[in-house]
Amino acid sequence: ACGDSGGAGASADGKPLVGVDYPRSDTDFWNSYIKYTPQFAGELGIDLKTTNSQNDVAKLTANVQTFISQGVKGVAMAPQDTAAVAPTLQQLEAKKIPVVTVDTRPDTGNVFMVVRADNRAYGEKACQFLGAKLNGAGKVVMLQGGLDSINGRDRTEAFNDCMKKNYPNITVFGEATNWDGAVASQKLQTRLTEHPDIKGVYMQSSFALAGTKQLLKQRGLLVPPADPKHVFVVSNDGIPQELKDIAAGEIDATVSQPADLYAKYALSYVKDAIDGKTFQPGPTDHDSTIIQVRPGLLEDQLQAPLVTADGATYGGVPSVKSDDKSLWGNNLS
Amino acid sequence: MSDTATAQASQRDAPDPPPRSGRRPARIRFARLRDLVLVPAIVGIAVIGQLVSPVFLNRDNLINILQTMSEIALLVLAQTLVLVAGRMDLSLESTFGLAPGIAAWLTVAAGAGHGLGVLSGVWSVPITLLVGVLVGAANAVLIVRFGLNGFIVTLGMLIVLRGLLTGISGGQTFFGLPSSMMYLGTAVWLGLPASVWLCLALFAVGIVVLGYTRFGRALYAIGGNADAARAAGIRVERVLTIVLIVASVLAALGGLLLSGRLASVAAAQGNGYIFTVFAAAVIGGVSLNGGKGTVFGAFTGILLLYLIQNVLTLASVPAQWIGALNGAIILIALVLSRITSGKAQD
Amino acid sequence: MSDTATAQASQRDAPDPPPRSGRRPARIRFARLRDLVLVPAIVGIAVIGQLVSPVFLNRDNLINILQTMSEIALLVLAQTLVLVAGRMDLSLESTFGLAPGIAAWLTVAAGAGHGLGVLSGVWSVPITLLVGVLVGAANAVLIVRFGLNGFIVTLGMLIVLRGLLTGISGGQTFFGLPSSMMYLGTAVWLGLPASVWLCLALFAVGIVVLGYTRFGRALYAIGGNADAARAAGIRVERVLTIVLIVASVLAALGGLLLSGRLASVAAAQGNGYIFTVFAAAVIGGVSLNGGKGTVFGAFTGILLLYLIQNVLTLASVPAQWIGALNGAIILIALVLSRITSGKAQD
Amino acid sequence: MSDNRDAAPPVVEATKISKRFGSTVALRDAGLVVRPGQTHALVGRNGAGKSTLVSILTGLQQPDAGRLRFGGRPAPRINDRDGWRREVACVYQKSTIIGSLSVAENLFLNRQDRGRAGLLDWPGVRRRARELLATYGVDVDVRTLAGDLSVERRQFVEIARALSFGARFIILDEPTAQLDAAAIARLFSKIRELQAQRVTFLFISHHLQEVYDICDTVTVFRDARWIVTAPVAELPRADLVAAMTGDAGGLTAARERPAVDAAATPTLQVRDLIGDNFAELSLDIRPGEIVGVAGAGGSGRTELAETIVGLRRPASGTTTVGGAPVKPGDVGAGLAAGIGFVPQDRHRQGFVADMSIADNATMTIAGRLGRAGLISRRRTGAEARAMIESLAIKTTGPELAVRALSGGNQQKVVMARALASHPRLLVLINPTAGVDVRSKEFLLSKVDEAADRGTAVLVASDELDDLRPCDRVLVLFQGRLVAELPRGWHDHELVAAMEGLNRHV
Ligand SMILES: Nc1ncnc2c1ncn2[C@@H]1O[C@H](COP(=O)(O)OP(=O)(O)OP(=O)(O)O)[C@@H](O)[C@H]1O
Ligand SMILES: Nc1ncnc2c1ncn2[C@@H]1O[C@H](COP(=O)(O)OP(=O)(O)OP(=O)(O)O)[C@@H](O)[C@H]1O
Ligand SMILES: O[C@@H]1[C@@H](O)[C@H](O)OC[C@H]1O
Ligand SMILES: [Mg+2]
Ligand SMILES: [Mg+2]
Repeated sequence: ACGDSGGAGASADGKPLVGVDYPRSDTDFWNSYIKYTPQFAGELGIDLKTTNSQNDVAKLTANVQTFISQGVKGVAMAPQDTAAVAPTLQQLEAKKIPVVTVDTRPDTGNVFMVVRADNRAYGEKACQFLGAKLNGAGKVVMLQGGLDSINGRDRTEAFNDCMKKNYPNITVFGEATNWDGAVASQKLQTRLTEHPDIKGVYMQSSFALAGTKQLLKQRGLLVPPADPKHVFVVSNDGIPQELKDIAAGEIDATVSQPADLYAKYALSYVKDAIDGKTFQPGPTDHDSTIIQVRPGLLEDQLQAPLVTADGATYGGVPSVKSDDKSLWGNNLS
Repeated sequence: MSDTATAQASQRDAPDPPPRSGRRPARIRFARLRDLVLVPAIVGIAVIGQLVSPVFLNRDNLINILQTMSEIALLVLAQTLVLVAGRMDLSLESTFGLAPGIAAWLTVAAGAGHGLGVLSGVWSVPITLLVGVLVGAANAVLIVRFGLNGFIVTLGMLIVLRGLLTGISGGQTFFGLPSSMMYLGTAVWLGLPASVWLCLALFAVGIVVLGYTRFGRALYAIGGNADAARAAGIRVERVLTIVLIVASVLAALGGLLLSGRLASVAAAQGNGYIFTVFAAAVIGGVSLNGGKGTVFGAFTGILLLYLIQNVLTLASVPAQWIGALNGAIILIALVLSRITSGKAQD
Repeated sequence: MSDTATAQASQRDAPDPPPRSGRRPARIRFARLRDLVLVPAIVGIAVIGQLVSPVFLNRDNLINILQTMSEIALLVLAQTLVLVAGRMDLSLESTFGLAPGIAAWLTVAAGAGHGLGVLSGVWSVPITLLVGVLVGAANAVLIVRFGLNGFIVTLGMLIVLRGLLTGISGGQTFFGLPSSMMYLGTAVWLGLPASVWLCLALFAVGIVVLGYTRFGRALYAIGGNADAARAAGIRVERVLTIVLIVASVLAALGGLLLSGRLASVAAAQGNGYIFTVFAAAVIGGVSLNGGKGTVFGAFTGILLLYLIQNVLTLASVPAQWIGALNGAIILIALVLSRITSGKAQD
Repeated sequence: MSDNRDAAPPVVEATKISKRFGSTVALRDAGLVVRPGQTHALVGRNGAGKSTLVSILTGLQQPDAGRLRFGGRPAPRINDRDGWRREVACVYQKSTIIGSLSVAENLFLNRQDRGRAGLLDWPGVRRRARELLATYGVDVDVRTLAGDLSVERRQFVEIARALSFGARFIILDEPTAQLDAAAIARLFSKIRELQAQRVTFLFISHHLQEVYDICDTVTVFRDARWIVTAPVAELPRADLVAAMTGDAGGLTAARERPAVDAAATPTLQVRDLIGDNFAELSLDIRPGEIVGVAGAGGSGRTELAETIVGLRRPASGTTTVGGAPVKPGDVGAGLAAGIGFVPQDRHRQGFVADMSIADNATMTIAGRLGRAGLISRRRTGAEARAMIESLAIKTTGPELAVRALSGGNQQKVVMARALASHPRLLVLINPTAGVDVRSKEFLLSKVDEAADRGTAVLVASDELDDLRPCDRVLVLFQGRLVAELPRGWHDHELVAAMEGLNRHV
């Protein structure tokens, strides 16, 4: 595609060429996203170039350069560092290549659309669920993500704020885990030793799932909810294993972060942008709302439902049952 | 890496105390004076820990510390063997993930756990160890046979193996491991986690092997001066091959323990561990130049690091300052223990 | 780490070609034959790259590669100097983040960019470099003065500095940097990014200093045998102090370039880079034992790594398999280039 | 003349110098006065503290106590390396050659020529290096890595460098230990040249003959103390040895050796061996026989010995020990076949410096120190103590690292390692390099004892003292056997044969 004008970016069959950068490939959540992307590209009639920035914004920048060299017509990315992408976004803007960011919203700079769910809402939902289950009193551990992740910070802040406001009698131990399951398990173990009466765990990511369960099991705390020794566990992401565990009564809830919809709408917005469509704030045709977060920046906030075993409402937060067919975790091939 | 510049002559270990007269019965000394350098630092941290939280010296908390460090401690043990022999093996951290990863991939049922499920669960432990053997053998062929640089080979291997695990798992975590894979990581023997027993036992074996066997002496000799070792009839190539394989198997075993404890194999299992592993070994007195250091010293190294972690967690230090504090404490502990032991280091 | 076991005697560099007769004016050779070991591998990758995608040899793509590697290349240069002198500096990667981080913290307005905003933006570049000097000096005091082990000191320093950056930033990214901080990372001179010019120029200086000055040769002497260097009248302590400071300043400068290019300083800036840095240097022929290797070789090392990355990106390799492929290519490239160069390594 | 001399301040005056290493006292109130123009010998047994004094005289180490003056002025500050270099140049006992740098660079390290813009002028450096080496008749390409040089050549590079500073005071710590006769002759003629220019020397050697050859004054150290300083003419050899050893008994005369049983099956049979630097050699050594292999540097004697023990692989030919062929190029196999050996370069192949005396000395017999691969500390210690005793190794105990021993004592450890396995065949390359007179005698008597027990011995050396006890000496010249001298040869006969003159065979 070097040096040629016009024809670049659209293959012979007229399909637009779109670059998708994956933020990382070593986690369950993002791998589901990686699996969905080519599938929806096929459905939408898009030719894909994909790269992997391995959680490094410098790599992301390099990858975008490569996309530009390859003549893509649009880019979808999930910058985990929302400040440092600014120059990259400027460069793409200068080249008139529309960008959709997934999962995160850039701190500055314009993109065509942000496709994400409200991460503050994740924290809040988890808080409400635990608050209700513990009847507003007790000790909980929050296994945070990485300090350097905007999503992690949003979840942490919202959870803390909500607890302070609604459940002041619940003590929260926040532990930074750097999105690492082994670290999470180690910290939880220390806290459980220190405070054997811990009654709730909020994991900001499914990384910590297996380790947490195993720890509870070892201490004889992995018992049905009816048992007074039960520790309430809320996870995050909605991978299949979490849904299974909820059904089995081993954990209590999760927030289903829509990996499928992230992939689907990221690509469809890129396509819309290439086709010259525009969007306004307001409800969408897929059960979500586009909001204007700042002038020139629209964000389609997809539904990220709380998932529980019974589908009841907790502290005003509605939930869906873990076997609900609408959950992406139940539809993975 | 040689830090030999400063006053070579003054850097030597002080000679051991003159032999005591009279006969003593043969017995195994688990630590010699120069291995105890970190003990003051460890005691210091323990005191601070107890001040910070009365939980610290609880039996349960101490067991926790031992348990959480047991898996990585096996990596430290493995690296210590390799370092003493004058090499280094970076790929240990990826073997730590890949070995149980492959076992899970082959034995976990297709579908939910996204394994292949082609083998019965009873194979999982042998497979894990076998992967260890194979990785070690591959390293040995490249390094010992072809004479390639060990750092580069194992670095390349590290990337390849880590990549392989991501590849076969599709980046996802293997859940639903067969029970035989979980056993060692979860069982409790006589009130102590099996992994703690195993770890302590393997360290004890390591102390005996390095200190009291021909094989161990050969490692020191090779690491100290490979030519001299060869001239003394030590089969340098064979010993190196064995040590590389043993190290990989230890790494695989460590990975197995962690997988059992976490009841899963994450695609990132072990990522970044090698750093801590080197830190523990070197802090514990093992030389990167080969030929020096002991298994006991390495153990105090990893213990110190995990004690600091534990105290910081108990102290509820604000998350953003944990890193800086951790580093500062390590640095201070080292400076102090080296200064009190009164010698420069190499 | 010594990989000396295999056939010491055969490991020497091949002697230079016989002297040509006649007098020549003093001139600078940028590369000698033994520095060119990686060239076949680089050419091979380039050919594959061009086959994979016609974009590869595009001027733009090549500039991209150079630009993306320019910042880390400065770390490689820094580490090469330190390694040649027989030490290692792990803390470079954290200086790479902390130096611009502190500059941003002090100069970026409070509020939006969550800095303190206590100093005017014009101070940002001097502060960045000053932090480099201070970190280097701190390392030097601990290593050269107190005779502490360099690996341990710089490892501790790495953790402390990384932690400090997380501490002052609360884990968040500083943005809205003063324009003077952005200049070098964004300016374009004569059609090439300033950072590329800077990087190439500094490597050229490195080649001249290491090959053609007494200071440079003193580094080799110290790395080769510090006692002998001292006996030859080299002020070992002073040279080491200087090289540690220079390395830290280069790291700070590299960090400044990256911050400029990304218009921000992430709390994790530089994390994990040290691995790639060592890989590049060692692949490029710099010995971890000190005293061997050249700046040009180190440059080919980092270039090779970034070319491979670029080709893999262009090839749209499935995300899960990039890691494995990357490692495999590195391993093969090394094995081939070492086999064709016909010598075992150390 | 001598009054005149005494009037000028001494080149160096060391007074009441003390130095300890841990529990070892290396120097105790020792003194040394070297006057201008002297060639001053410093002698003493291994571990007497000579090299320690050298490192203090050259500013590499600071004494714990004592005073040091150069030409009447106080010594330079310890960090003032240039100051020290103005006072004194030195060839240290331990090589200060940097193996990873070229010969040229080693010669001019830190004083390379600078050309335009202050950058180094490599062609200039190389030219000067070639010129310098040419004056010593050392024929090497100055761009080879110094690490690739043979031991002798490395030593010459070291010497050439020290002498090239133009210093007025030069210390040579055992410069001849690794040199062959021809090289020593070249070195001495160079020294005489400089003596004529009134350059002052401090010369350390265990070859006492050399002291008489080129020195005018001698100082003896014993057990870390100064014993005596006298003109060499006033201290005949027996008195010198007595001063060194502290006992009156002179050197014992060579012992009569029992006749070798000519009918016995040879322990070592070498047939048509072709290897590095030597061609088609055959030789037999019978049990109890001591055979010398002599030859100048480059004659192939070292290579032959190294090939027999398995350090080198021969191109063709066979070696059998005790009737069984030995796998070529495999030291382990050689050891298993009953070969014990002392390698040429003790630092490189002789010992692991950071390991203890006990571990080093028992390295070849680890299998005997316990069952099932285990090693009994107690037995190791006992074995080592026995060796320390029988070889009179000067140490605080078996646990001391070999690095902390003096050079001669290190050599004894290497010998101990060779003898430990009670070998059938003992191959010794320069076995007494750097060993003091009394210890030399002693080590050779240990070899004799081994031979008496039926061990076949091959001594590859150019040191006449090593060869004297041999039953016969084979002389190699340019890789070929040119002479075989039975016991009782005269020095000049052997020297002539080694130089390739009057061929005997
Ligand atoms: N750039 C350099 N870096 C390091 N060492 C150098 C350099 N240039 C010269 N040398 C030193 O000089 C030796 C030989 O150098 P080189 O191969 O450049 O010789 P040349 O230029 O071919 O020879 P001549 O000057 O005799 O024609 C090397 O072994 C090295 O010690
Ligand atoms: N760095 C050191 N650490 C400990 N002991 C040492 C050290 N250097 C020397 N010694 C000890 O000091 C004493 C004097 O050693 P020195 O090397 O000066 O002897 P020397 O007279 O040169 O002997 P040789 O003739 O064998 O070279 C010896 O007992 C030696 O073991
Ligand atoms: O949900 C998390 C996602 O938002 C983060 O970016 O990466 C880790 C995931 O578990
Ligand atoms: Mg000496
Ligand atoms: Mg000596």
